[in-house]
Amino acid sequence: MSFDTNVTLPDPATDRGAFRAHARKWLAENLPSTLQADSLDFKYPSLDEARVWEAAMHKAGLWGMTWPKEYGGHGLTLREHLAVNKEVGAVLMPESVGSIGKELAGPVIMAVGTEAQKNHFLPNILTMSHMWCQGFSEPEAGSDLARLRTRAVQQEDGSWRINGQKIWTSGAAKADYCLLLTRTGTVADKHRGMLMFAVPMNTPGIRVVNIKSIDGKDSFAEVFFDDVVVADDARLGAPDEGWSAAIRVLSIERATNRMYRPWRFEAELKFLVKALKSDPDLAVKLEDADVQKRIGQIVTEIDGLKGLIERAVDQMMGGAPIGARGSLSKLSWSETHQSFMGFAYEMISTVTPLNSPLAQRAKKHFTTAYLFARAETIYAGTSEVQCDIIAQRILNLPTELKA
Amino acid sequence: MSFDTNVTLPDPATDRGAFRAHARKWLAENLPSTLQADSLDFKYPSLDEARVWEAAMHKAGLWGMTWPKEYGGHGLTLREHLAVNKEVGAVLMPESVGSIGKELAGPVIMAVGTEAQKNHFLPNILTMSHMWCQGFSEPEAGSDLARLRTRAVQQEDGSWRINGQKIWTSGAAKADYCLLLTRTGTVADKHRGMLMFAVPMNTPGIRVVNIKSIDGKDSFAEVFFDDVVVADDARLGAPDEGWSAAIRVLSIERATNRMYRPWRFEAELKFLVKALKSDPDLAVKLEDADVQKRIGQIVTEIDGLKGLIERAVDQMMGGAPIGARGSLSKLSWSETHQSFMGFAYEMISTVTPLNSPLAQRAKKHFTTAYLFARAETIYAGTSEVQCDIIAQRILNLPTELKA
Amino acid sequence: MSDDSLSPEEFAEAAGAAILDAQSRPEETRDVLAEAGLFSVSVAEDHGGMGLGIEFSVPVAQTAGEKQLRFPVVEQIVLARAFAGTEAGEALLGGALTGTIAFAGSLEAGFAARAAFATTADVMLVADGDGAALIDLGSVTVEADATLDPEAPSGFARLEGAKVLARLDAAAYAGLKRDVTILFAAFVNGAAEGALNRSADYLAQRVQFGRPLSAKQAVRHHLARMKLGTEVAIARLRRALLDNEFAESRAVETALTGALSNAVFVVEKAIHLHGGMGFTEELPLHYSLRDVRKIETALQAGAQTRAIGRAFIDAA
Amino acid sequence: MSDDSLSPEEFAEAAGAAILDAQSRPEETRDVLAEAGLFSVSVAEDHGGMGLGIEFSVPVAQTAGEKQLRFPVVEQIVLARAFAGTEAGEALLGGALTGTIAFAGSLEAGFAARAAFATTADVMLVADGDGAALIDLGSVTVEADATLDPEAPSGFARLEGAKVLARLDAAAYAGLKRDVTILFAAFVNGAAEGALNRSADYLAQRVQFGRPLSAKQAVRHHLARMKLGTEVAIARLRRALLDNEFAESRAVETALTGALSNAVFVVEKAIHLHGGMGFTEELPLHYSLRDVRKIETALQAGAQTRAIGRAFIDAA
Repeated sequence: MSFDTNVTLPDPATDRGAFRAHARKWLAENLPSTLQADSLDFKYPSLDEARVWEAAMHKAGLWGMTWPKEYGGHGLTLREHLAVNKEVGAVLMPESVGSIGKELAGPVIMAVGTEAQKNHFLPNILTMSHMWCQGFSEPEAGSDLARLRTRAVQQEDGSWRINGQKIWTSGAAKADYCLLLTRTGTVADKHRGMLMFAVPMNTPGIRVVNIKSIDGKDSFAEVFFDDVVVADDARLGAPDEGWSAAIRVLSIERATNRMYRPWRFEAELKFLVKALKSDPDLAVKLEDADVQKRIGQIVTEIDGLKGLIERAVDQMMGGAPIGARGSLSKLSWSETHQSFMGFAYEMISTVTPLNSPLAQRAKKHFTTAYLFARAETIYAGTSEVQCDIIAQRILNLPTELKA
Repeated sequence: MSFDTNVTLPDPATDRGAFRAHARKWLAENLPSTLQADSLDFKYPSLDEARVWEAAMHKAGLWGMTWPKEYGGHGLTLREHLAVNKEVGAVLMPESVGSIGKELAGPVIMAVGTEAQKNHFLPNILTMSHMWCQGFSEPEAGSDLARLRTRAVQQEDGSWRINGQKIWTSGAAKADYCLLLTRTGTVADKHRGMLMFAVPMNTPGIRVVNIKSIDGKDSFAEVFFDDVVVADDARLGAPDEGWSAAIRVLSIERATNRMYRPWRFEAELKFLVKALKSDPDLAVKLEDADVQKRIGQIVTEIDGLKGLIERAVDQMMGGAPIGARGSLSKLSWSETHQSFMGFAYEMISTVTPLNSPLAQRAKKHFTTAYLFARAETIYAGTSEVQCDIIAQRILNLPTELKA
Repeated sequence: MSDDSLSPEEFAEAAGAAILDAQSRPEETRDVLAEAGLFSVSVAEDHGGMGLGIEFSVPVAQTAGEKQLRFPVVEQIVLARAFAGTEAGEALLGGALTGTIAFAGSLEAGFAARAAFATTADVMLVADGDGAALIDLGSVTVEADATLDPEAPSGFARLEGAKVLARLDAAAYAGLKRDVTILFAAFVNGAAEGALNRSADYLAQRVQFGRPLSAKQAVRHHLARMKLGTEVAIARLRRALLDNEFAESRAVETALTGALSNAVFVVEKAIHLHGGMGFTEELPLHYSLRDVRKIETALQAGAQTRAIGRAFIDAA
Repeated sequence: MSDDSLSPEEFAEAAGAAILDAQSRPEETRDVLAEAGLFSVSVAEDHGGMGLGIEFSVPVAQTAGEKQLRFPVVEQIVLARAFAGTEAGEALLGGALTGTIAFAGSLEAGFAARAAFATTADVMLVADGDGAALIDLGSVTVEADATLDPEAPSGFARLEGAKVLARLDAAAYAGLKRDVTILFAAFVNGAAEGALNRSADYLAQRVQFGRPLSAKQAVRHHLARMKLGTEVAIARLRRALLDNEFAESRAVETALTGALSNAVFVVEKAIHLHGGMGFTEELPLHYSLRDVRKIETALQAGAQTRAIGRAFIDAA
């Protein structure tokens, strides 16, 4: 695969639509049909293919829009980020394999890293030279970080010795670095003494065990750290400080990552309808009132998600803190999409055998997506956690009597 | 109004269907069209009309099936009670105005009353000579009985002086007696020292203030007790004892009262469909897939409710304790009916003006029923209370770590 | 919007003050609202208005919904705007007449129905060919359809002999319908927000087992979902009123259907969360329930949702 | 049922023991189940069965669902019953053959589809006119439709040259379909019950902030609703199998559609409640999800629900 990366980015200041138009045009000209889930040519890309494709996207101005130019970014604003995401969402390309780097490790390093760390890590994330994985969750901790057990102890020479176990670590087997959350004290310290590291995955003592998910993929892994020793320059920020800064970054990330979702959902809905139209036995179902209404509801829900995201971008552009509002989008998109995938699966499964190749492609896509969507209300904070956050931090509902 | 009450009840032992057939026949021959909500003649009955009708039902064997003959009942079993209820449900007659007496006060008196109290109160309940209201809830207590403040203090002559305030007391203005829950100690005693009384509503010191509900009716009232003095023979059971016995009775009642509900819901669904069929502009909507599916779901839900109730009767007939299973039916019927009434209201409201008289009748019925149904997930324990009970007493979910 | 010197928040505040004032003097509602300029925001400057887009009337409608104003404020605003420059328009703008809109029927069909406050309004817009006609309600007999809302019944009228005061052509009528869609979406979003806030306040004060009910996770999660739905509905409407990157305007239909389904959910749940209190006539939540349900049937939310789906299917 | 000397609980226990045994020896599943008599309960005594009604196979199917038995046990039971007295029936009863049923296609249409375990079964029932034919799967080529369930794919077959082993007339086929409806309802009720119980156990053990997750009201309420739905589904099926007061039998369709919609809800929610664990292939909840979804599409639950509604409308 090779792509046109000899691109001059338009200046968004002169024409509000230029950046979005650029993204649309570049994708139309460069996205291969093998990377489009609604194409009969679709083939899940290898890791290398995905890296090449994402690196090209970055060069073409479709990744790293808001990162400073000095670290390989394009030095633009969230508005361009959003404009690009609308076009990225409009095509059914695979999810990014570099998102932990680009949406998690990168922003954290930008916030708490040393200049040397920024120079080393940030450009390599955008060029897809470094793959990252996330080491936050632990088997016994869940969303209760006070129960985190992975421990980092500083040695006399300044290096750190790390012991512990992480779980739900997506892409651990193919990662170059792990964004690792540890504690420097004991579990009794609860939230104090949290410390993050950029741990090279080839460090001795690290063992990765893949976990198969219900959609049949190696979606995540357990990662064991047995006397893993890293130099002090692998540390990201000071104890406590780093973690609290990271928490702020992460709340922004929760509100801004994968902004393309509602536009992607819309593209999936188009794919579903086209697939249903392509098979006469399925096409008749599009005449049914319940199907038309359900599609109308999904369109309505998608518009709401778009509204949430566009408003959040406008607010952040205006300097307003994002606070806990990421919980609104997380809860909303996950439940919208999970329920949409249930509907899509049911629609595409009502007839068998399917004679239209497009319907067959859609059946594969939506069956896998239906299974995968089971995870959407779980990862990145369950729906219950999001509701707790909304009640606590947005509605400020009291749990105790006022004095 | 006069009704055929010169009835010989069939012996259910000889023919399982005889009792149900009797109820069906008697209702077909005696229920006036003015008491049928799906009749163009329907007119909400006056209190006197309702009393005459319910007294006739009792004489015809359609109330008091399980009460002993010595207290005016028919000395039969829950199975006949259920059979009658199926037929009572199949016609859209108004809800009983004597249900607090028949389904609450009566069973409590049967369980904890003295022989004199039983002889005095029970027959008068069935003949509709005494109307009862329920004085349990208080403004500050809700479902938290530990906060109950209405206090009964025994005086030197053995009589009791009662002070306090009750709320949500349905039919207080027309009641002859109040089944009143009080405490003999202080609020600090919490659940100890609870005592029930049968208080004549004409006792000096009782003041009733009606509360209008959102369906425009005087559905309930606040009742104030200011130095109300009653004789000791108004006491139902001993302190504590009486209340815990009553709790047991009430849990059975919760599982067995208004058993006719799913059959009534089915009759309402028939009424709705007939009304929709009667107006050409509405009738076309019955061709829509979403409407057909929704009706199919409601039929399915109704069958489930029937199943719950029939199983509970079989279990109780077999001597099994009913435990907390009344919470399953309460949660199920209230949410089924509330959602059904939302659908019915929406269906009947889609077209205006309605030219068919039956559709106009249905619009009145279902609009009021929709509003009234808002209360169904609230009274007799909210849906949340029922979920708490199911989690606690049926699923036995632990709230603490096991030692 | 945000670039203008007057912010939506300021409009909401001014509208809120005027509505509270009107509610304290129910007999003078129309005058108070007119005097406060609530009907004039989106009327052209040449015709005595403030000359702002319909989006500047959104905070007015939303505040009216939140404060449960019992006056056809949405109808009055869009009619004053559509008939600006006519005698009727001037009377609507200045509060000399009250206007309503019949959402069913037409001059040709000979009847008009689903007109809010028609028994007390002076003029009513009714479909007429592919446009619409403003008729003098003094020229027809209005019957109340009080089934859902005895205090504020919908109106039904036979139109024989109706006196037409003014007309809208097809384009103007389509513009008015878009305005109606936007402002009713705002009104029901306000109703949802009001119901949510009332519930949150009530449950923070109501004590059970020594703690406020708002400490219970089930209650908190209900309120969180009400908040989510309302935030989504408000953001959806806000977005519908903004052009996209290519300066193209957006469709507004989902803003209304989404607002309505959320408002029904939120107001019903608010009544539930108030317990017995919620079911009393004294607690005014049921006004919002009736209002939202009336708008839902008047604007045929179910049919609109289906049409949105059908349009998507056709375009895919 | 309860008057008989053998109680359903005893059947459930026996079935449970046999299924656990079979799961410990997956290669011998069919033999173990046959030896335990699981296929014989509802087969006539004259033909080597226990001569009991289909309701006595309900606990067997329910237990199979609860224990996630990966074998076409419902198909085997109803085929053994329907073909009792034939050579094929004897082989099915005794475990010499595995049977499946194609829920789409027909001999006339020339294909059969939606047949569970068809790639490993020996015989398959397929519609034939208004009856059905049992065909030898050795005489056709079965393709796996592994989209939803790679481990236990549905089967698709072109039927040219299919060898017919036995036939059912219209009445017998209708009887078999009723049996299938009943036993699949029982199977998915079992799947729901199993998922619920696994969730309750897991959440009672899983600790967060010093207490089990089952202490959280949101979790408790989810489980309470899963319990409610499952109890209703079980009671609905139980009722469908009992005559009414007038000794009339009841329709069984809602027992299946109700069981399926509950089971989808419960199993999906169970996965959610298990958090990341629920999404792993290791935790076997997804088997139930696939099974329930396969039965839902094979028996066209949506179309059946619509048909139930249409029948009610026609009869009203």
